[in-house]
Amino acid sequence: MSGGLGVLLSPVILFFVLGASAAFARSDLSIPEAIAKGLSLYLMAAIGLKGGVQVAEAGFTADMAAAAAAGLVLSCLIPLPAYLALRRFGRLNAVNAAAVAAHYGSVSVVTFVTGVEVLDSGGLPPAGYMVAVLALMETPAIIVGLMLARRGATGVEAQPRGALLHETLLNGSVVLLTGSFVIGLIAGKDGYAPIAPVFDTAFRGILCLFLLDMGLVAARRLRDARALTWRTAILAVVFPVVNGTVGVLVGVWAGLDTGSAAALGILAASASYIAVPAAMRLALPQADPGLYLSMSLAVTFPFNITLGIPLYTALATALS
Amino acid sequence: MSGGLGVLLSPVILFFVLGASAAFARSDLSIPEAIAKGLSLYLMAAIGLKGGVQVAEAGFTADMAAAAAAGLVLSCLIPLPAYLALRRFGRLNAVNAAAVAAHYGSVSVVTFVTGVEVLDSGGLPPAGYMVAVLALMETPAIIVGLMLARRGATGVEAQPRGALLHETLLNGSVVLLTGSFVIGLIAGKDGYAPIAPVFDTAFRGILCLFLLDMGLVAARRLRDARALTWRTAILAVVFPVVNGTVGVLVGVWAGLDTGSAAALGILAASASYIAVPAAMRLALPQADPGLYLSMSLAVTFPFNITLGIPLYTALATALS
Amino acid sequence: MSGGLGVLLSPVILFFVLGASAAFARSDLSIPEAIAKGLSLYLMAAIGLKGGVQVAEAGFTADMAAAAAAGLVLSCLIPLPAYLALRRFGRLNAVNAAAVAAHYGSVSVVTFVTGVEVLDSGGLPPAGYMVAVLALMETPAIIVGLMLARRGATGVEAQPRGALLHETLLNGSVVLLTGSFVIGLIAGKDGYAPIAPVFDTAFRGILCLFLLDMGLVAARRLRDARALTWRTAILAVVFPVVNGTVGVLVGVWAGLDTGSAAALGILAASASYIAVPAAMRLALPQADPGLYLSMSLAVTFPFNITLGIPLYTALATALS
Amino acid sequence: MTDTVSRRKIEVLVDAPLIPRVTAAAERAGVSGYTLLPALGGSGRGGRWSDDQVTGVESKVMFMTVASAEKAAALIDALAPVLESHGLLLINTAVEVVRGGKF
Amino acid sequence: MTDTVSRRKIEVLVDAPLIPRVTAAAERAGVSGYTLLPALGGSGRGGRWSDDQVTGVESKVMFMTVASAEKAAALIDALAPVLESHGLLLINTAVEVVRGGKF
Amino acid sequence: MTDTVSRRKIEVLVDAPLIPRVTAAAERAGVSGYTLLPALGGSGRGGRWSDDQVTGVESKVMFMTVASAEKAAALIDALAPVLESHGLLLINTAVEVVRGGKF
Ligand SMILES: Nc1ncnc2c1ncn2[C@@H]1O[C@H](COP(=O)(O)O)[C@@H](O)[C@H]1O
Ligand SMILES: Nc1ncnc2c1ncn2[C@@H]1O[C@H](COP(=O)(O)O)[C@@H](O)[C@H]1O
Ligand SMILES: Nc1ncnc2c1ncn2[C@@H]1O[C@H](COP(=O)(O)O)[C@@H](O)[C@H]1O
Ligand code: NA
Ligand code: NA
Ligand code: NA
Repeated sequence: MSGGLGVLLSPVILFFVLGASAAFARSDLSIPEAIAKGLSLYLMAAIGLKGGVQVAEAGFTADMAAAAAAGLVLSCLIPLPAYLALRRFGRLNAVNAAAVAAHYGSVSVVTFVTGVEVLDSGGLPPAGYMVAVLALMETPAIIVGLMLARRGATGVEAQPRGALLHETLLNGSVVLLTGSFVIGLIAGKDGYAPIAPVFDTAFRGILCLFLLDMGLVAARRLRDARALTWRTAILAVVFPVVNGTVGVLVGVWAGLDTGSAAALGILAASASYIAVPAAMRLALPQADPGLYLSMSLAVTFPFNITLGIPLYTALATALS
Repeated sequence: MSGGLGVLLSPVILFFVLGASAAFARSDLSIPEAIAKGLSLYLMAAIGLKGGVQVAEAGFTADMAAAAAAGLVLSCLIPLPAYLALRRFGRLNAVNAAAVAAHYGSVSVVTFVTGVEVLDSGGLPPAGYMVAVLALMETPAIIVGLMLARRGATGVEAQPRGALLHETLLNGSVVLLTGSFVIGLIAGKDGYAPIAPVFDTAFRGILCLFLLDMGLVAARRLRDARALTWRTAILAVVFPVVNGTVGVLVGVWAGLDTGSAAALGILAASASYIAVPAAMRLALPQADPGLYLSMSLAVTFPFNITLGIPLYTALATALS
Repeated sequence: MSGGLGVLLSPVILFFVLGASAAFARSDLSIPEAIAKGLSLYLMAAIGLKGGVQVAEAGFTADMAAAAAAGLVLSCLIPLPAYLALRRFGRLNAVNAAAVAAHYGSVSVVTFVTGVEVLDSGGLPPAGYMVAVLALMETPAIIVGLMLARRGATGVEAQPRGALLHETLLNGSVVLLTGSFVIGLIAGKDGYAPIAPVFDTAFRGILCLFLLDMGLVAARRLRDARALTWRTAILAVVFPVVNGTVGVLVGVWAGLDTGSAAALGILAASASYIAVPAAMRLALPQADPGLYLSMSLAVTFPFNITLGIPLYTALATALS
Repeated sequence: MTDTVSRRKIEVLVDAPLIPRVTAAAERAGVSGYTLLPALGGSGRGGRWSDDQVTGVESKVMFMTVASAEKAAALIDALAPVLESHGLLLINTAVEVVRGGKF
Repeated sequence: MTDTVSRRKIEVLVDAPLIPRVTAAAERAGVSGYTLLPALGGSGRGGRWSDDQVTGVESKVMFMTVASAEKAAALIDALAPVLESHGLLLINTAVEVVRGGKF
Repeated sequence: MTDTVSRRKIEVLVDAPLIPRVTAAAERAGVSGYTLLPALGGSGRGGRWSDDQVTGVESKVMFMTVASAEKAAALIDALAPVLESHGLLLINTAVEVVRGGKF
């Protein structure tokens, strides 16, 4: 049960399924928002620290630069074909298509964290620097998305660029991830040891509780998703499969180890639901939040957590 | 100090006493509601998982069916004599008597959790399936209570039955308990190991913090309890003693081991303050929440935590 | 890297720096208030328990009485020269000077907790009874401060004394600290063992998360501090240095071990931002909260966390 | 000057378990826009309460909607049974709203 | 049509440590029904604040009560000293309330 | 009797990411006193939402300020673009405030 679909029976995933089932059955189970936010901050700090400590151990390598470059390129380029597919097949207007495309170029921290858990327990731990790649991939897609919107639609106001860039780069999740990564780098294995019980030993258990909440959130959104058509729902499954495959291929081609290539696939496949929606609400108010949150959170996220991660992992294993 | 009243000096109980003392002294100590809710969700997930893993180890047994049947019968029957006592001795009207009776037929998760802690540390761990019995006992008393209200009082509206049944059976605490139990069952000992640091090792410490809050809540309620007469206060002590004794007797008679019989006594003695109050507020708005919460939360709960649990444990030990 | 400024590179301090940097860069990183409050309650319970268990092991000693007396005297006397300095050099009116002086006579729990961490990891653990000294030092300065205000200013109303004394002595943090200390004393090492994973093993990791929040809070306050002049800013650095030095000297003179003398210095140097501001807001509404919070929280607290603690530790080591 | 129109603001302090019933009644009365605001505690003839997420039963939430006078009257009528049975507080205020994209 | 009566809604933004004093003053003025609503932050002559549960001192809460004009006037008079000393914001609005079981 | 003056209460339900822009607009319009109140959820033409701190994007906050009629009008004008682009709800109510130290 160590690999493949056996993963679906690990408590981490089962708690996600429990949350989703409770929401579909219209149970009043709910996790206070402050707790959910607290758990998500914990996960970011923990994954950042872990990555930093690992890089402190392994040192800077050529792999790292390759992975960073690959991540940046993927984040910038994925929105382009996504935009076209959303306009043609998805029948969205230019603003909505651009906003959704930005989400798919960016990444989801929780999908990554869950993927790392699965890879770790399958004996394929990705390299620590993948956390830095994650942080690098969060924001470029936003800028690409806004450029697409301005091209495709008239009447998209010239936003105060500086303000938006500031808000995006200093988004809380980016800062916490990067900051914790640097702290891990400075502290190293010895400095990390006394705080490891909280950030390492407790990690999986806390991930269970957080995914319980994410299951509730994703399923409630799917239930109330008026904005979702069958066309956009299909794209919300096709995008992760295609982007995940491309991500794995690029990773293998760039010479990453199996776990890191799988992690790059997971990053490429994942869609943001923290940094990008906030930026879009500010910069593209004409875009429909119901649409982009439904696609990324209610369809793509559950798909990746349950089927996507094993898929990209299997692909990476087969190719390397 | 492992058994009997020595239990009263364990940190778990002392934190409860600290909370209650702070509230009586009118200290402004308080735990944010979101944290208290988070802790209670944690306890339910932890106790559910633990029970599920234990059943996965031990397999399904005849004991289990006996315990389930005993629990169901107790939950359905306890409200009947309670109702009569509340009307005659307690001098309550039919609606209030029915609402209170439902609380005593149902169960308190925190009382159970504390009882399991005490039994575990006294070397009498109850069987894992008692968690399933707990979940089974939460709701039947609600239906019995509503039937009593409709019999005894005119003008109790025919509620939308389906809606209420749905709300009751899919109450968040029932869903989380049952769901975690099933996850524990699926994951088994091996799947549980990586999340055990959070759900097992940390359990007692977190229970301390939660009981600190419960002490504050119970004592504040007792302080402000206008609705409590000396008659209802006496019943709030007599009910747990009688129901707890009956529960232990039924458990021993049904052939359960000592720990499980004590746990059945604890369940029978405990009064709900989560699932039942919410259902009563909806279905019997004429009933006074001040009354039923004061009895169950401000009198019966502290009695069980401090004196009741050692009492039922001693009884079960003596009888088996 | 075990002593001196190496401490500045431990994750605990680095998380504080991360929080402060994020706030200065105007990132939207923020920790929900309920979580921050929950973490602070946890830290108080943990430090109280730890102190109580240590005293239960070591027994009551003459040292303990000496430390308690020293702490009380410091808390009562520190406000007097502080008041004069604030009036003359700081150019504050009598009410503001008295309010600020009270803060410096009282203590900061988080500064103490961080100091204990640093001392522990430097091999100089302070005695368990220092937690009791901390609790003793929280409130006397408030009364001294109010007396100063009444002397120096006309029109300061005679407050309902009893009410204020009650609110101060039963301040949540005082109650929780003292209560947990007593629980630790009763439970002893054996009773503590089962809850140690939460209150001991997890302590440092959780302190990291809390200091992340404190960094955000302190830096935001510094950023928005209109009330701070360069004169008061200078005093907010001079006070901890002077009071900390006096505290260490008194501790060494009273015969405390190195760690405890350093801890007394840390207590003397620290300024309250929980018990005292609340009391001042009630009893001295004419005083400016922007002023006293800026001094204690935005200047003195970061100074102590980063430079002060190593300084007082070095001084105590040199003198004993 | 930005254009404003007269409306009624209806506020109802609702027990948390009752919220689905109140929003359903609002939707039946044709009121599809509303906002829920949290409450911390209070006091009334039934004694004191404070927000309590563990038992959940004593939490209350402020249901707020801005509607035309007719819709507001329809809403009040639709809510009458639950106002009566649970003794809820309903506040009705004359307000003006700006015709953004909203009304 | 459901019956409504005219009342005053009084809202006071109160520093958290002062709440017991405000509710006590309300009770002295004969106002026994009130609701407390949370606030997140704000800005005034004293600078910015935001809800802060750790130090607790800067949190503020909205005290709200609906009362007859006379009781409202009595409440405002009873609150006058603390309004003055702490410079609290008090808002007084004309509202209508539905005669549920409540008034 | 305590002295009161007439003012306007302006309430705007603002998407959380937009708050800095709204407070900046208020300050430009000369409104330096305001309070932010939390909201839990709601429903409108854009569907349902509920407070969600993880993604953060759907949270909304009630911006509230009490100001003179002229300042209120200036504020509404200053907010017009963002009211328009984001379709925000703005409520304008006639209130009285007590002249504590405040106005
Ligand atoms: N006059 C009032 N003004 C504001 N809130 C009130 C008033 N009366 C009752 N409430 C609120 O409604 C709740 C229930 O009221 P009651 O049914 O009288 O206990 C109280 O706990 C208060 O929160
Ligand atoms: N005009 C106003 N409108 C709304 N809230 C205000 C106003 N003035 C002050 N406040 C609130 O009252 C608090 C204290 O005001 P001040 O005493 O002026 O600092 C502010 O931080 C705001 O939250
Ligand atoms: N008539 C209304 N009364 C109260 N709140 C409203 C109303 N209309 C909209 N809202 C609030 O404004 C939010 C956005 O509205 P909308 O842009 O129509 O989706 C809704 O989710 C509600 O929280
Ligand atoms: Na992606
Ligand atoms: Na029972
Ligand atoms: Na001090």
